[in-house]
Amino acid sequence: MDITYDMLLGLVPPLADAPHWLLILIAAALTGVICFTFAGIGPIVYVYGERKIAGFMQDRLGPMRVGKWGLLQTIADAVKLMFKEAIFPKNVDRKLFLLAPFMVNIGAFLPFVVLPWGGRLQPADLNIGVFYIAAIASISTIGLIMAGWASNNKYALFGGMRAAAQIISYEIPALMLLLVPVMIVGSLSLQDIVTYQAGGLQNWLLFRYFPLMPIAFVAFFVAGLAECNRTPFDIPEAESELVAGFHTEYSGFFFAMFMMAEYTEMFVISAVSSVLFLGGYLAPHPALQTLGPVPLGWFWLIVKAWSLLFVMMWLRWTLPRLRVDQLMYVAWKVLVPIAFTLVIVVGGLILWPATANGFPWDRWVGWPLTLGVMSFLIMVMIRALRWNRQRAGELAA
Amino acid sequence: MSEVKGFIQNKFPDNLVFTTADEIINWGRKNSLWAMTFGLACCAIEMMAAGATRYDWDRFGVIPRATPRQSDLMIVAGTVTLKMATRVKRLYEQMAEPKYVISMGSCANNGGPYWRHGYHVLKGVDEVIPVDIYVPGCPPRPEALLYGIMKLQERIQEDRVTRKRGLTVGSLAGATLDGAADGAK
Amino acid sequence: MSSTGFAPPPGDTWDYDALDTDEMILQMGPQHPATHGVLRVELRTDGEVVRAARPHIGYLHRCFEKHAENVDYPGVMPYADRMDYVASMGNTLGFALAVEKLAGIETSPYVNTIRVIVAELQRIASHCVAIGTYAMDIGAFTPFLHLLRDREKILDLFEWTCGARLLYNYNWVGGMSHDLPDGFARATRDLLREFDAVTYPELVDLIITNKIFIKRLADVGVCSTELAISYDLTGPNLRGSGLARDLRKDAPYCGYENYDFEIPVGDGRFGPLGSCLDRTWVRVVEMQESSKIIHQALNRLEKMEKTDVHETVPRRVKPPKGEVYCRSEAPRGQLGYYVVSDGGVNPYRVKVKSPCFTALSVFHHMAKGMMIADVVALIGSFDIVLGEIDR
Amino acid sequence: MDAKAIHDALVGRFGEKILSADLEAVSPFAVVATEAIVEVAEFCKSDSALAMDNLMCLSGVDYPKEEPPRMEVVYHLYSYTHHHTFALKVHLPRENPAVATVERLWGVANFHERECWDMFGIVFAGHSDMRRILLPDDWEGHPLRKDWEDPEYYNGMHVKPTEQMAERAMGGEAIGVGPFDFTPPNANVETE
Repeated sequence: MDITYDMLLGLVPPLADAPHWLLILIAAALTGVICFTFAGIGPIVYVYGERKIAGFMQDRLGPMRVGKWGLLQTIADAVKLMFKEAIFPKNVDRKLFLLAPFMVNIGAFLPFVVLPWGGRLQPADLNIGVFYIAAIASISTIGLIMAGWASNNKYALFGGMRAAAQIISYEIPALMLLLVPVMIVGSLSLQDIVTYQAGGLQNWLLFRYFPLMPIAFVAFFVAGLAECNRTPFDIPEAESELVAGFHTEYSGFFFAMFMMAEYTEMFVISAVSSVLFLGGYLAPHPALQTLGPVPLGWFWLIVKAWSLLFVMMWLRWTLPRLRVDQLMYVAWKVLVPIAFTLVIVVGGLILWPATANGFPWDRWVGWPLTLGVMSFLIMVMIRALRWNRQRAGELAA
Repeated sequence: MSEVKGFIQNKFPDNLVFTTADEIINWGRKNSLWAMTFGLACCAIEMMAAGATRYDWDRFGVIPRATPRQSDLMIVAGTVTLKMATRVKRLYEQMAEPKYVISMGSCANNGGPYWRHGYHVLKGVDEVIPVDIYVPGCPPRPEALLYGIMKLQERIQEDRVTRKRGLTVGSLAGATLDGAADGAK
Repeated sequence: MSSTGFAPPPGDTWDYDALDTDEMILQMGPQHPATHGVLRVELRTDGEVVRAARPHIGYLHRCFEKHAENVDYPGVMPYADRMDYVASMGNTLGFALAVEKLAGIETSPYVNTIRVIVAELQRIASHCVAIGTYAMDIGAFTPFLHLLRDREKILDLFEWTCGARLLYNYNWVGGMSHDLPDGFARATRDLLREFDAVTYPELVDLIITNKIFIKRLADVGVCSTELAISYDLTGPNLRGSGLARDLRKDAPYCGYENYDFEIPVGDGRFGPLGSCLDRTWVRVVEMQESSKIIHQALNRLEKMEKTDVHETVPRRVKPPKGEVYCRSEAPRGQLGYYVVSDGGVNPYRVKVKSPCFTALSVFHHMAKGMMIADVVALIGSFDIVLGEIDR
Repeated sequence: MDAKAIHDALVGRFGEKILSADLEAVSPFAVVATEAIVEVAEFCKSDSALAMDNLMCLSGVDYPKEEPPRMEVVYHLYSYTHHHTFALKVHLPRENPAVATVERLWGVANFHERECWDMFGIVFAGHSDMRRILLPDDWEGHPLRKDWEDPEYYNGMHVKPTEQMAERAMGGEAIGVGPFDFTPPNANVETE
């Protein structure tokens, strides 16, 4: 925000003697507009990406006919949804029914205020950044329950209740796991967390305390999945059971807002986890941080966030869905114990001077091993794909 | 874009594109037809095959949606029996306004092989809801269904959106049950 | 209640105002993504737990038995095709066997072998759809499309043989409509090699040994053997409960006795015996048995002398006065035809005992106390097709 | 045990309640007196020699043209242990036929009997949930009886093919594909 403040002063000098609060207001409005247009465009890309990835995984093409490679598909969807009739069923609770999509969108869009895209490229560097994100995430839950209750439809009611149960019971491990990086860095502000991880790949928090932090990262990612209702935790809008869960009665543009909120929330969760564990806008090697005069911070954050997004979409099209009580079991019996033990163990390790900032073997063992595991996974996938193709080809011959 | 004749014809450099609101809205509606998963009988299996890997209808922007609220294309795939006809009518009325109907298979077109002795079979779904596209065949091949969807897209493209309410292609909401019955006589 | 004054059953009261506060009646209506067609299930739920369930069928009742009385014998074949539209070879084979038994027609071993090949190919294709839609009900969408892709190859073979993709009218009374095209054996062998090498292992480790899939199905919808027999569950549903009964072994028809294959039986590997997973497991292993049978049948076909498939097809099918009940092993279970003939050209009465119809009758018994997600899993595990239930 | 042995066991046990039998038919059967059907069925199921623990199929058949016009209910039984099958028949009058239910012996009879009631109007006394199973609840008449006439309308929809559709189809004229002219009834009313 201070960038836009200086830019404003630079461009319009007579504003300098205007009252201070007016300047702040205009600068904040400017940053808000830039930030939310970028956040709003995101779902257009993600919906197209998801349908193309789903097509690739299911051996089919995905949208092809609309733009060059179906690129305009989501724009066509948006145009259609804009002009679609938004039905208000008769005995629906009008006020709640109307308010629910906005609450869900608020919960999805506000975390962008705190996301750091670069050294000073951050809408507002709140010193309680992580706490702010945790608070905002629970607003969308209220929106889901409101949608479920207001649309006066049994399936929507089930969807709403399931959403309430799932998101609340997954927020607890998520918050605990947020604590772990905050404890190591010692500050809640996202900017400090990122700068703490400066200095190349091996300083990223993911590779500190070797066996513990990868577990914390995976657990946080799973809790984040449950937070934004993605498979295998998508029981609030389980197509095969609850028809369409909490947004059964929504049509036209309100449904578009629910979809936009879901995809934005996916981006927010992956961006936050990449800021906390993968060193937000930091390049793997300091040399790659800027390309000549142009700072590449935002590029690295997008690369990390979109790779996590790809993993989310990958999970959606492969894993079946968990039942409600199994879901609760995973939340309370698996994630919460992991989160608590991690907080206690990492807390202890920090206090003990010898391991103040990481196990001694982190530097040599930590990050190579994790990278090794990740590249092994990707290599296995590619080999399986090639083996499958080659096998089919040889048999067809 | 179809040839636009008018006073602004070629008075501006080429990088300026003119189009009418109808074109954009119809282009949007045409390319994102969300079909309602409404499989009744054998044609439902062919509809699934049309959605599956070989005859992928996602290329045309068709996603199967489960609720009538969010879908704008109802593919009546299979035999509509009298017990099911009231449900078909209610589902059609629950759909949001620009709604289109493809009657897939000869059972939905006019009762099909069950036309002569089927005491419980509705003789054609157009007795209950107005139908835009009839796809013949028992069951029609997935290519036939895709051809039907492309034909529907052409009809949507040449439709004029800004006409009076109730007369555009997708909004024949006026056809009530008895209206339809004597309509067909 | 009905005109003959039968009082409603005391147990399940179904009027709305008798519900106490927190129970509610949920209609999993005729248009529901998980009901495999048009089945309406009325659930009385208390929160997520189902107190009582009542299936309503008849939304696809297409009056097959009335058509069978007004159409001549060969004319009934297309209607029999459309009953179980996912495995139509099994229906027409059943009806053809029944009428041949009534009319005393003996088909040549060449025709019998073709019938076995085509029936087993149809069994693989039908199980592909069954397991695919079942995986989609549980939430995994991709295996459904992979299995449909592999099924398309089998449909190509059928299209090459008898011209149709889904409803074939290929089994006639006393013979077949077309002979196998000459490249058929080689194409089927290619298909089966790829099926055994790539599709089957991929199917097993993508679905059956998938941890979440096992967790969702292992101890759900357990059906004991006595319940299965009393409610006449047949086919994979019965074999899932541990009873190794298969008509291809007990009462072999069409020359099944000279192929060696085992009958897969549910063995409660991941949980109690007779659960949803066992039934699905039996279907998966059965696909491999079918490919074994087809291999042997193809070898037999080559060594056998080629007879004309229309040889024993009578010009006018007029079986003598009398009745027959004949059963055959369709992919969904034991399909029975009770054909009564009065010596005329049209059958006097044809009653079809459909395996899914009886499988659904046990539904209200097992759905008590389940959660809604399990009710969906239970419907999927019985692999019901509404065309066959409502006839 | 073949059909002859089963028939002898039944006659031995019930004597004159087993009216007649046709053992040379393709599917051998025995006709049982209407009031004795439940005991005979009970015996078939519980007796160790017969052990018919599976009711394969229960079907109704309508014989209006036989000399005493009758309606039949045919029970096809099967034994999983002895692998033999047998059929029992019951003759019923054609006006309000009624027979006792065998639902307590085989659970599957519940659905079969409801279908028999739906299609033929045969009432099964003591059945736990006697409702129509295939046809809608407000359907009059029982379609599979030989004297069944298609109704003209069923709540506003044609049941018999409409004359207009019939002669267009029979007349060979190409039925125009495409939507009928569905001007909504209120089209000519000038709104706003």
